[in-house]
Amino acid sequence: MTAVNIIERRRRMGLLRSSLCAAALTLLMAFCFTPPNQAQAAEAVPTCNPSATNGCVNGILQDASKKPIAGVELKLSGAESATTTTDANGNWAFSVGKDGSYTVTMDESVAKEHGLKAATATVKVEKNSFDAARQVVRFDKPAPAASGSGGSGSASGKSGSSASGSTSSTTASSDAGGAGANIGARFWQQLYSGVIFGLMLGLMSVGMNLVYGTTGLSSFSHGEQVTLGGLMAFVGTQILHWPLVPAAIAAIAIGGLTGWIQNEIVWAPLRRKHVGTMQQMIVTIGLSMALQYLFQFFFGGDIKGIVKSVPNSFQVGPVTTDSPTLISAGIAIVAIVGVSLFLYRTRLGRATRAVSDNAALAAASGINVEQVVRIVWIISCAMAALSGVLLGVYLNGISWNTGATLLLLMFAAVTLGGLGTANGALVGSLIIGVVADMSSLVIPNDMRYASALAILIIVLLVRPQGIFGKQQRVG
Amino acid sequence: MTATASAPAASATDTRPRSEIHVGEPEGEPLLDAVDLVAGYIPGVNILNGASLTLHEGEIVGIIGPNGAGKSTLLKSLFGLVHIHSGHLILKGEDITNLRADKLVSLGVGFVPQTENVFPSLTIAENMHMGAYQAPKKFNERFDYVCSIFPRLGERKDQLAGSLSGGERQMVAMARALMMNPSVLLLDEPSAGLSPMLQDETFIRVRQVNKAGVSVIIVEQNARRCLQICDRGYVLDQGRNAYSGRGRDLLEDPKVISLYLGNLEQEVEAEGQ
Amino acid sequence: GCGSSSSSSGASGSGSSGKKDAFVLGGLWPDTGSLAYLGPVEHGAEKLAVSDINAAGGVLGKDVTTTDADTSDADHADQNTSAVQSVLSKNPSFVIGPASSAVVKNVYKTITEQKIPMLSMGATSSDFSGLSPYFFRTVPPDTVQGTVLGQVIAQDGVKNLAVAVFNDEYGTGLRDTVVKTVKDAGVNVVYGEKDAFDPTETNFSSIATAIKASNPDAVAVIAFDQTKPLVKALKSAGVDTHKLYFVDGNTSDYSKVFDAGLLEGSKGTIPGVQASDDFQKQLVDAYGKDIDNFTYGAETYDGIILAALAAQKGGSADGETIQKNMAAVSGANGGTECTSYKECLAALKSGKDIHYKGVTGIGPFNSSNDPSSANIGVYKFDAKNVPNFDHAQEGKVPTK
Amino acid sequence: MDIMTIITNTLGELIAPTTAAYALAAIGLNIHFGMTGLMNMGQAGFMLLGAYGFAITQSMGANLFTSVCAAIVLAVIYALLLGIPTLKLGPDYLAMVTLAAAEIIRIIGRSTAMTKLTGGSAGISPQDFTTKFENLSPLPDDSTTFLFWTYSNNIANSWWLRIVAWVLVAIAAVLCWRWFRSPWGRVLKGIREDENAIRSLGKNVTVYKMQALIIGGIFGALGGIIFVLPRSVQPDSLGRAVTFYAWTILLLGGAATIFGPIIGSCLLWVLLTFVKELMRGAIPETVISSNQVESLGWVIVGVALMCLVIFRPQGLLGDRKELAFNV
Amino acid sequence: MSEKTSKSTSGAPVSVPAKGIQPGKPFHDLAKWATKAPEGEHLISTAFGDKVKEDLKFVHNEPGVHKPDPILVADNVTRRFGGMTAVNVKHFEIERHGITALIGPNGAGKTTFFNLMTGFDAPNTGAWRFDGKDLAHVHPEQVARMGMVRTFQLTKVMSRLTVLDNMLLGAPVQPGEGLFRALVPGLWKKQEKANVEKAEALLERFLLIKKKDDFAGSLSGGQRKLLEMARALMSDPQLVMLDEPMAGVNPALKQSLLDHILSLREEGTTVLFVEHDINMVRHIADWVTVMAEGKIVAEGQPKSVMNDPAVIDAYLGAHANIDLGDDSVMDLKESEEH
Ligand SMILES: Nc1ncnc2c1ncn2[C@@H]1O[C@H](COP(=O)(O)OP(=O)(O)OP(=O)(O)O)[C@@H](O)[C@H]1O
Ligand SMILES: Nc1ncnc2c1ncn2[C@@H]1O[C@H](COP(=O)(O)OP(=O)(O)OP(=O)(O)O)[C@@H](O)[C@H]1O
Ligand SMILES: CC(C)C[C@H](N)C(=O)O
Ligand SMILES: [Mg+2]
Ligand SMILES: [Mg+2]
Repeated sequence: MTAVNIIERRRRMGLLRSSLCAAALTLLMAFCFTPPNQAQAAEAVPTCNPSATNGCVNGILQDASKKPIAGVELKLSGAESATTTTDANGNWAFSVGKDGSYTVTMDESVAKEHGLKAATATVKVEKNSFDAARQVVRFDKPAPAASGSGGSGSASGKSGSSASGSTSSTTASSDAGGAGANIGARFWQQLYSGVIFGLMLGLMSVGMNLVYGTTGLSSFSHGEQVTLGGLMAFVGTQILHWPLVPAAIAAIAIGGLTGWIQNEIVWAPLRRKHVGTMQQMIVTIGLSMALQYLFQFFFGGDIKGIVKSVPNSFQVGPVTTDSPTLISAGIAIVAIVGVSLFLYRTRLGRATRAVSDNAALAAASGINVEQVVRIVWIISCAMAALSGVLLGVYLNGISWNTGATLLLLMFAAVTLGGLGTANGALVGSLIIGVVADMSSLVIPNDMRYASALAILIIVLLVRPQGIFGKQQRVG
Repeated sequence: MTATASAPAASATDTRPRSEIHVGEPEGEPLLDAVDLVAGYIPGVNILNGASLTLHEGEIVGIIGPNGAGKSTLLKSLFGLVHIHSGHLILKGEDITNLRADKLVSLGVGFVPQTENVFPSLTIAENMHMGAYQAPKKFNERFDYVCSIFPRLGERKDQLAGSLSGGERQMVAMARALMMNPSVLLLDEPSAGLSPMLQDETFIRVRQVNKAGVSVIIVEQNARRCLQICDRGYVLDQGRNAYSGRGRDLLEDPKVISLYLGNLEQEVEAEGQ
Repeated sequence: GCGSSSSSSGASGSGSSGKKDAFVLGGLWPDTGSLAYLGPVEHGAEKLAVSDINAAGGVLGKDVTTTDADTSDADHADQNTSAVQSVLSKNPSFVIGPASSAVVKNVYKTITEQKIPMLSMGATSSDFSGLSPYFFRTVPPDTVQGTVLGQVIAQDGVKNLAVAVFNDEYGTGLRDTVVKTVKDAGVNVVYGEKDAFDPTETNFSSIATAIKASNPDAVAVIAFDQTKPLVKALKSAGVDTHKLYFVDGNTSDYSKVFDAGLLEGSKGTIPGVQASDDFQKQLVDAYGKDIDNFTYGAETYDGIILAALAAQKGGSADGETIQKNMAAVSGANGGTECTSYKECLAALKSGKDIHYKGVTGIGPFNSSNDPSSANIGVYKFDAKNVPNFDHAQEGKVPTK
Repeated sequence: MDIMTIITNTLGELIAPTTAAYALAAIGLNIHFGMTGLMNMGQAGFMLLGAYGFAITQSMGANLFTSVCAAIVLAVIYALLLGIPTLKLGPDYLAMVTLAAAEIIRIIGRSTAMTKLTGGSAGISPQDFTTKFENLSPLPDDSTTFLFWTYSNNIANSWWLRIVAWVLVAIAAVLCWRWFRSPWGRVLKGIREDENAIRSLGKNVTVYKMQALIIGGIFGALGGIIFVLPRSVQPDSLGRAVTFYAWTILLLGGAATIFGPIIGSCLLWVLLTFVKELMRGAIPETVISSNQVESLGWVIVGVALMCLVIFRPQGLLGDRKELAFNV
Repeated sequence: MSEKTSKSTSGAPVSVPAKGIQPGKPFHDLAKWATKAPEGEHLISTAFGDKVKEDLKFVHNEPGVHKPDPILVADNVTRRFGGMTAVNVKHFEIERHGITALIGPNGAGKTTFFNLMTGFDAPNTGAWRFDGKDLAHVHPEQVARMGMVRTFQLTKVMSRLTVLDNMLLGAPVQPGEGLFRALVPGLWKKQEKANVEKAEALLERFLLIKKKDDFAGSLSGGQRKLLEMARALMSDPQLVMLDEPMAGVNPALKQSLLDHILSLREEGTTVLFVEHDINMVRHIADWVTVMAEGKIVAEGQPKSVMNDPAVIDAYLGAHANIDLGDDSVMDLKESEEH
């Protein structure tokens, strides 16, 4: 059994409390145990840490497949010299006293046997400098190409004593494939995660679109509603120690409640005063600011995890996933479909669209405009809270500004689909989610949102009213 | 003409006796009684300066007047869409001053605005659904009824109202108000933009509806046609009642003709001779 | 037109020459924004330092007073400058902060131009060596930490390394050093040599997928708080979370965040020696509330003490004097070693040169006003996901 | 905490270069939105381009005039690229496109791939681009106290920068005043109300919109230069939050008014500073910790902003009457 | 309208040889007509009217007929919305200086046709020329600058501009509308004054003068119509296309405005209008074109068209000349329905 396996098993059994790595094991297995005292001459030590008085030449000897090569004798020569033997993990270390050049050599045959490219390496140690106080020598590097200030190895043909047996497994199975191979491996997974993210985004956007569709208001504080949902779920699970489901339900209820309250004390009076949507939009900016920092006030600036554990993932076809993700996606779909049905099939849903078209006429048709808008705010904020919970679980954390950072994507999704259309928000979200997630296959990761936004612009150039928007006639 | 009232009073409260303000008014308690309404859009600027109007059960009352007289404002204030600063409004004995529009709808008042009178991004059918919002069960029956008046609406029921022609919109607007089978109907220029045939049709329908028991207030610039079907008419000028009388009487009143009705028809007829 | 005098000597003027005996400490803290989690420990350190100084008799016989402002993060650039104005308006003798490199870049010119020395406790960007004679820091530049981390990675036998790094001045700078070091040692960098993610990133699944697909033995995570979701995403993508490497931005206690054992075996580096339990306790007491993260507490503390000593030594609490004496009290010219303000003050009063050896264990300031030597602590996560001090590597900080 | 420093700091914001920079950006936005009805949600994009144009050419050694021109040219090019395809979009869609385009500029500017040109996320350090501007100053090298404000004369957040910034603002205001009252401005306002009507009257709407976009963009770019001069060029500090602030400023002051953007900018920053200074001074440490004070400050600012709009929706200088006819 | 014309056109369409008439070629020499009026005399004001009457007298009353001096010629213009063809005009001409009424049932495609002609909508097929210039793919603003100005049926007023400003926007010449010239008031103040004068005169005429400093958004429905029309007239267009200009306008005012329209012609303007008020059509139109279901179904002198049974059936309706107050109407209606 190799040392790695031992470590592995012990970890699983939880026998060792902490610091379980090579160091502890080496202590037991080291041939010569010398405390790292004021070494003047080079010395073989189990582990070496550079200090004011000593530098280190150390390394790990392993073959291309990361199998440690134990029991190989290594010779240090140069300003000082010493000899050591690699331990079960392949670790070896020399503590050296003098600055200068050192060469580490091993038996050529060992190198051959394990498919190492070189058997010697020369490094320069300088006790005082961070980049040269410790030199790590690795013989399993790919080719003798690189050479820099640090320890670089050069192949040489010196002979040495043969090392005692360790099986040879020379083929490098885990060599990093090219980018091309990666794309193949990543394609389905990223498509999948894009879809999932799109669904989450859809859930938020539909709520936002509902408010836009009914009152014409682009709510910049919708992101904070999402954050609120996530944070409330965090309070439930992590502070009150409730199970996730009741915590989520409570979060949604609180979300809906905030929607109701803010409609009563902010939006309804503004509408009564006939304040324009632009002005209301500024109010949402103010609200978003206030809420964000209120969150920071109560929850601090760090990311909060709603659940601590990471669920076990499993493989479905080419895709790795886990059950919470699938359940979240299911909930999102149900919620979005529900809202779409609500909008297109129910009386109240139609009323929301009527109110958005012409509130005065809606009132004249016997629709209680205020009540419709109230319901819309409640649904919208409750959906935001739901999405906050799902998102917090899916993205593994929520912080005071998570919603704000997603706001732009929500806007993009809503616009892409066509402002004020329910299924548009979903389709837009899916497109944004998939493009954002998949684009990192071809462009640098930090630009992936740029590609999603670029898609938005391109689509709008072709269809200025969004994908599902309908063009109005002139005249 | 005997039936016409004197010039409007200066103050917001019309001091003339009731019989002069509402010439030709039938006996009994009015269904809708608007007294000395003062209303406006912007604080400080009143558009209505003491306008009064009564509507009795089973009547058709017409309002005419120059552009900007405040006719639409009067209708809107009756319907709670414009804030009434003073004066009061009584429907079936109940004070409905500044009552919310949707409440009025449930009291059986229907309204067709002059402009922006359809939901452009809803289909025709959905517009009709909105009309029947408070009585969704009766939708099919009412929809068949309005389609009999405006067959085009039935044919095109899935077209967005926003893409309709001007006249078609007007049909939608009228039909929407008829959907809820109101007991009082407020119409603001229902015939504008309709073809002559449909204009006539509309007026006839208004009479039919009225015969079926709906009391109607109708604002019209197509004044002749309108006054032909009205039991009584009011002439509104600068937010005040200028004249009132039975429809026929107003039609023939030379002052009303010269100030408000014009005589294009006669002229054309004269030319045609 | 400016009606008033040019007042290089006026009392209300900037902290230029002229004797001044009241030491006003200006503090620029990340109280809001994405670095807000550093706020508590820094405030604690400030309070602790000030109370230690005042307990020992203050500077030049007077108590130190403080004036603070919140710089927020670089996303709120307007806030950066207005905070600086707020602090400058109170004529500080010395400014401590801001913590992050990006914010330092936004504000240093305004401060140093007024001839007020400033000291950052966290700005590790390697570009800042010798930024201005008035700019000091108690942390070594990232080149140092990067090298050490790189060596740790190489020594662990990692063959294929993926680097998850956020695109920020600090992140990419540190990444470059790490990558260079490990490559020199023969490690393949299979992901992240060019790729970085956005600091505001919330969705890490595609990054985790990409990392998983690149088949690394280990992953170096260079980020701030994004680490929490990122690690979970890595875990769900099937990456081995026992082979992660962290840096100063994220080596902290994750016991409340992750299930036990998730990070066990992973390592991290933080510049500076590990704050002793005792010191941590003092910080918490000074702050008055619990503190989760102790990163840069010691650096803040030492920075303030150094400045106070410099004023004391120069006999005046004005900016120029402090600036001139900073290097001296940090031990650049040798002198009696002392480890607390009280001790150093006594030495100064007796006319000796001093060398303040503080909690951070950094060496005297070098010619670029960087610490001439520093410690990089290497930590190892235990089964509770708490980083435990493993060893420190000490060394000279290279000068430019 | 003494009241005096609170007041000093608060009033300091009144003349701060940042205030001027925002005022310029908001003036640009006023031309876009207040006059023409263009919902430009990407003013920060113009500012960032201006800042890049200025700083990059400066760091390459160009002279000041060239650099300012470069900034303006970049803004014009951007306006053209943005405008030609998108000006026919409806207002809400245009808002989205501009917001997205500005984000794209920022994301690309900060991406590691662009490090050579833009400095990536680290941006461009002040020493690389502010020296020439500072050397141009006729003021003596020192610092000056005027009333209760003391700033260095030439360097960084200086009097010199303040003077230049506010002169620029004044010029912009004068130009706007002329434009607002001219037939040109009337056409723009007409476009704001109903562009098809204007089309039917024979005005080339696209050209007018493009002119407005460019002019407003140029003001934005100049604002961007002023914004970065006292600090450094960092793409993230010119993100969408800046656009939102500019909008807030515009509507606080009153859209379609000449002094609205300026007053709005002063008001917003004064308010912000006042609240935070007051909080720092007034709340004892024992009640809440100091870093919570700062968040609370922002909460109050947010709420104050809401209240301002709620109680004075037309903005400080706006016309209440106009609100009655919201389109 | 003279006795003679009405007589000659009443009854069945008279077939007068139209052989010499070629599309686009003036039938009469305009200069000759203009000189008909003694110099300085008011009589000039009927010159165009008389000329048009003369010209149209000999034109067949049939759809798509060629006219002596057309200003606008459209060929094969079609516009489809989904499955429905809204406009399908084979050939259509508008006589220069004439007042042409375009009538037809609701949804006939009149407004759509306006939109197509003025570039606000693009046809599926077709070509049209204005004053000899091809107009396909020409932008609306260019169309307007060529002298073809339209109004909208659903009014488009600039709500947050004053009524006067709305009018001034209609003025065709204003150097101050240039970006840089705007900065130098000297360059445009004079023109501005002239424009204001003109605008005020028009507002006076349209009874809007009292409202001139109010926001246009505060106008009543009828006032908006008036403003829309007045604004179109600011530019002295060659061809003005009015889409139901009088719907919602008080009858008394309407009557007085008809004279204004008549006088327009004498300033050289050609008028095309859509209207549902038959009296108005009868009163001022020189020529009536009837559209139904997108096609032009009838054309001719007003009298003859109005008496066309097809037109009566589809457009005017059976009650056209009946007093609607009569109970007979109701009975009629009921019997129709049963
Ligand atoms: N939204 C509004 N804000 C301010 N004033 C208005 C508003 N709507 C109408 N007015 C003014 O009120 C007066 C009356 O308008 P109203 O619409 O009632 O007229 P009307 O009699 O219906 O005219 P029309 O026959 O043209 O429809 C007009 O002078 C108009 O300018
Ligand atoms: N954008 C559109 N989409 C679908 N159908 C349309 C659109 N625009 C117009 N239509 C249809 O085309 C037909 C012609 O409309 P148009 O507006 O031209 O009629 P009109 O002759 O002006 O009628 P009215 O007298 O009622 O104004 C109508 O039936 C209308 O519903
Ligand atoms: C607070 C620290 C984590 C900041 C980081 N070292 C930087 O330079 O940005
Ligand atoms: Mg009206
Ligand atoms: Mg029409």
